[in-house]
Amino acid sequence: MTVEDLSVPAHWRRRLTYYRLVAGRCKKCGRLHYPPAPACPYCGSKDLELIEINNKGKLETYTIIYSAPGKSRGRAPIIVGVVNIEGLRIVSELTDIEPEELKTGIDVEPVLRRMDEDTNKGIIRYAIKFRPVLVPKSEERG
Amino acid sequence: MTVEDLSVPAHWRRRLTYYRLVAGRCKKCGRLHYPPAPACPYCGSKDLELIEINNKGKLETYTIIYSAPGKSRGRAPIIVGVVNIEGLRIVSELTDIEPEELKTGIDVEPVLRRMDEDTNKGIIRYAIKFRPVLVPKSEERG
Amino acid sequence: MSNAVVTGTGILRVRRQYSKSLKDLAAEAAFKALDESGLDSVDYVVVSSSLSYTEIGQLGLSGHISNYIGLTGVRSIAVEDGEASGLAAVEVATYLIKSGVADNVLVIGVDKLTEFTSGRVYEDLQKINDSELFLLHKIGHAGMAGLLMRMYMNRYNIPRDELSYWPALMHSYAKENPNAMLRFAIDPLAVKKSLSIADPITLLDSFPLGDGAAALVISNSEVSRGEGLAKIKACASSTGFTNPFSQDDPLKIGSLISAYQKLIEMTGLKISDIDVMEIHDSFTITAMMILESLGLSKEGEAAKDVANGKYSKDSRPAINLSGGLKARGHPIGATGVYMIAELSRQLGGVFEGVSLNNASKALAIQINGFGSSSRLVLLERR
Amino acid sequence: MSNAVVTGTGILRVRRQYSKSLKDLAAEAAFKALDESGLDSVDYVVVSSSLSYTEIGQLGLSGHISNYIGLTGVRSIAVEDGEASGLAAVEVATYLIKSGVADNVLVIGVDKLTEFTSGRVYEDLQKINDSELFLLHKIGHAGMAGLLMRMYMNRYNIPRDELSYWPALMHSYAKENPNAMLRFAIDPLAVKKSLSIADPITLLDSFPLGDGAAALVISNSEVSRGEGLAKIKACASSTGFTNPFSQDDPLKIGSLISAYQKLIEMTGLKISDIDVMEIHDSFTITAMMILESLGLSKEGEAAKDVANGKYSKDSRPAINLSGGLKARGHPIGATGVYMIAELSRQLGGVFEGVSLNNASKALAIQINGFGSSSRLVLLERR
Ligand SMILES: [Zn+2]
Ligand SMILES: [Zn+2]
Repeated sequence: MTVEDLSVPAHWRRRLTYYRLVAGRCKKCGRLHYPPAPACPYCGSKDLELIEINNKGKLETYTIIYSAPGKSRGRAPIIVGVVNIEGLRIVSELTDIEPEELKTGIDVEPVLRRMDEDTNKGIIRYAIKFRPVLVPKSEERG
Repeated sequence: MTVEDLSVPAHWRRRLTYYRLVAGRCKKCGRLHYPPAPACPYCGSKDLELIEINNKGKLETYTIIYSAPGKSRGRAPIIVGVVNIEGLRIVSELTDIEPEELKTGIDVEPVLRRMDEDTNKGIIRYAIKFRPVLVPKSEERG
Repeated sequence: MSNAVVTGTGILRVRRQYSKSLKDLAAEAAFKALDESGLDSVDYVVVSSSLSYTEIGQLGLSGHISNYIGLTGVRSIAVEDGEASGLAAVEVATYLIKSGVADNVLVIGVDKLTEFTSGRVYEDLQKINDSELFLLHKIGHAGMAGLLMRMYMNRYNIPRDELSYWPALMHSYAKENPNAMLRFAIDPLAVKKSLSIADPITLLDSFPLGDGAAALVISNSEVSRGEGLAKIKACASSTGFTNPFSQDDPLKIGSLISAYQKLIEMTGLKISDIDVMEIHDSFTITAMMILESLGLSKEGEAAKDVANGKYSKDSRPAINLSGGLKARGHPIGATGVYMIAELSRQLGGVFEGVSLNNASKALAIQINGFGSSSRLVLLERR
Repeated sequence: MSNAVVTGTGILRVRRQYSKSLKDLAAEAAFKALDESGLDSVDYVVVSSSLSYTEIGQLGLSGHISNYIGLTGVRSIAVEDGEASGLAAVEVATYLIKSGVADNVLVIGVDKLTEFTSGRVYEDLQKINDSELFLLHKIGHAGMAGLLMRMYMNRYNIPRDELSYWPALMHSYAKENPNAMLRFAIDPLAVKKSLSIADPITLLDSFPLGDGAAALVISNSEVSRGEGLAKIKACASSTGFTNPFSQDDPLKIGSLISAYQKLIEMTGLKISDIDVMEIHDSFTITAMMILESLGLSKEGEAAKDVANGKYSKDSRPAINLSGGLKARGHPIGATGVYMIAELSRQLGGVFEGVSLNNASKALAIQINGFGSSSRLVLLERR
C-alpha cells in the first residue's frame, strides 16, 4: 500500500498533518511533538494542546532522493529536508529549490502545494512543503 | 494483494497447481496431499513422490458465491465445489453448470479453462476447473 | 512460577470509526485498560493485529504504537495468527509474566475493517486461508464456510432454519452489550431471507465488518496482590490443516481438538466445570463445528441443541454472552482480546451485558480460518 | 529457571530465489536446523517475517508454515517487529523455554524481497517507518538514511570517503561467507562512485534486495544435556521514537541505548567482554550510529575508527564477520535469525566464513528503521 492507495477516511484524518502544521504541545514538560499524539512522547502526559507552527525554520539536513519509491519514481529527484522550527524538527519535502542551491542552515518557510500525483479515488492531494525564504534585494544589500 | 497482483515468479511457481492436478503421495503412509508440500502433512515424512490425479471425481459439497471478493465481483455467481478423487478432496471452481443443476454426488472431471480476468502484467491466467461428466444419451437410457 | 492476572480491561464498541486511525483506536483502548489497572506504564506491550498488515501496511507496529501512546522505552512485540491473533497475544503476555521477564504487560488488540470498501476487505480476508491454495479461485472466507455448511446440512439432514437459531441467540445477547456492533434482536426466520453471500451462507450467518480495539493489563499475581478480575489459568494452542478438506472429517476442527486435549492434560479441566465461554463463531457453521469438536453437542446435533435452548444463559456453559463474533463483531486481530476482556469482566462481576452470578471458570476459543490454528485460554475468578 | 540453548541452525544463502516460495524457503531452512539438532519435531514454532505481510499477504503464517513442513499439531506463533523481527522471534522463543512451556522451539525467519520489482519493494519498505509521517513525502528507508548521513558528515566534518571503509570491510567478510549475497571485494573509493540513491547515500552504502530464510532450534538446556552451539544468556529490547528527528540527538539511537542499558542491568555485561558482534548496518550511517550509541567509538569517530582498522577481525569485538546486512544481505524479517545462527556457529567453532578462535561471548543487535525499536541478544559459548 502506498499513499496513493490511502482510503478517503485516512486522507481526511490526516488533514491537519498534511495541510496545516499543527503540533502537539505538552502542558507538563512543555515540549512540542509532530504530528500530534494522544500522549506526550517525552513524558507520557495526556495534558496536551494543539498549536499551529506555521513559521519559518532552518534547514538542518537534506537528502536528494534519486531512487524514489514506486509511483513517485517519475518525479525524482525529490528533495527532502529536516526543518527546525523553534526546536521542533519537521521532515518535509522542499520545493522551489534546485539540488545545487541546497545548503544546510538556510531559512525556509512552509507553503501548501499540490502533490504531483492524484489518486484514482479522485482526491487531489495537497501537502505542506518548505521553500527557501526569499530575501528582498534591498535586505540582501543591507 | 490478490491473485491478479501475483508476481510473474509466483505464477510460474504455481503452474503445477494451477494447470495440472499434481498431488504429493507419501511413500511412508500412502496418503495423498494437494498441493504438493515438502513433507507429508499426515505423518511428516519427506519421502514423497509427485503424481498426476487428472481423473474424474465426485462432487462432495459446493457453494454459490454471490459476494465474490474484490475484482471478481463482476463474474459472480461463482460456483465452487469440493471434488473427491480417490479420497483426495480438491477445492475448485466448477464450470459448465448452472446453479439450479448443482447436486452433491454427481461425477465431475477436470478441464483447463481460462480465468475471466487477466493481470495487468500481461499474463493470461488459466486454471483447472471441474465440469459435470457428460453422460452419453445411450448410456443414460441403458 | 508466577501467575498471570488480568488487572485492567479496555473495550471499545465495535463499529465504523472513520475518524480514528488504527493507532487512535489502540490508544483509546490502552488508556482505558491502564486506568482500570491503576498503572501509568508497563514492562512490555504486546500488540495483536492482523488484517491491518495488508490494509494499513504499517510494519514494526508495536514500537510505533508504544511511542504514540506515550510509553516510549518499554519493550514491545507484535504477534500475528490471523483470526486467532488476539489469544496468541494473551498467550505471549502470559508467558512473559511466567518467565519472570515482565510484571505488567499491556496487550492491545486492534484492527480496522472499514478503511476500504467491503469488496477490498473480503479480498484481503481471503489471506486468512492458505493463499497458495485459495487465491486463484476466489473462494474467500465465506465461500469456505458455505462449502462446510452444505456438507453439514447434507450429512446430518439439517434444515436451514434450524441453523438460524444461533445468529438470533447472538443478537439477543448483543442487544444488551453496550460494546456490541449489532445491538438489535433478529427473528431466526430472517436469517434465511437475508442476502445470500455464499449459498447457503447468508449475511446474517456471518460477522459484520467493524473497527475495534480492546486492551488488557496482565500482571504478575505477586505484584498485583489480590487485585484484578481474573487469573489466567492456562493457555493452549495447536496448528492444524491449512485446508479443512484435507482432514478425514472436514467438519471436525483438528487443531481445536488437539489444543483442547493439551489444555485438559495441563489442567485436568472438565468441560462441565466451565461456567461461561466465548467461542469463535465467524459463521454459524463455525460455531456448530466448535460445539461438536469439543463434544459439547453430539455430531450433527449442535444446531438442534441451540434451537432447544441448550446454550442459553441459564445453562452451563453459557456461550458468547457478548454476542459473539456474529453480533458483538469481529475486528479480526482484536477479537481474542475482546474475549478475554469480556470474560474477565464476567468473572469479576462487572460485565456490562448479560451477566452470570458467581461464574468461576471461563474459556475463550479462537480459530484461524477453519483450523490452521486454534487457541484456548482458561480463566478463573480471582 | 530453564536456560535456552541453540541446538540447531539452518542458513540459506541470501539471493534471488524466483523458483521458491516463501514457504519453500522456510521449509528448507527449518529442515536444516532440525537435522542439525537431531530432532524430528518441536513443541513450538516461532515464525519471523515482516515485509511478506505486505508483499505476499499471507495471514496466520505460522500455522500455514507448520502444516507445510509436516509439523501439524505443534503450537506456533508469528511475531513482527519490522527489521528487528528476527531477534524478536528469538526473544519469544527464549521466554517460551524459560516459562517452561516448551523444551524445543523452532524459530524460522523468512522474507522474500525479489517477488516484485525493486520500486514496489522500496515502496513497501517505507512502512518500516511511521506511515502516518513518511508515506506522503515518499521519504523511504534510504531517504531517512540520507538525512541522517548528511547530518553526521556536517556535524563532525567527515569526508564522504571516510565512510566508505565500512562497506568495503563488509564485502571483505562476505567474500569468505558462502551464505552471503555479495561475495566480492570492493574498493572503498568505489562507494562514492556508485549509483546515488538518496544523496549522500549510494547503492554501495545500502543493503541488497535478496530472499532469505534462516532457522534455529532453541532447546531447554536440561533437555539438550550438553549439546548445542551456544547459550542464550539474555535478551533485551526497547521501543523508541518513531521518528529519529524527534530525539534530542537524531544520531543517537535512543531505543538502542535503552535496550543496552537493560542488558547491562540484567547481566553485568561489559562491552570489552564481547568477542564478536553482528550489528544492524542497514546503511553505512546506521552502522556508525550503532557504534557510537554503544560507546564503542566516540561521537563522530566511528568512521575514522573503521578506516583505521579498529573493527577488524583481529580486534575485539570483531563485528559483522558474516558481511553484515550490507553484504551478507538483509531479508528483512529473517535477518535477526541469520545473526543468531551465524554467531552460534561462530561460538561453536563451525562458522563457515571468517572465524575466530575461542570466541566465548557474542552480541546481536537489531534496529527497526532508525530506532522505533531495538533488540539485543547476548550469547555465550556452550
Ligand atoms: Zn511532556
Ligand atoms: Zn505420510
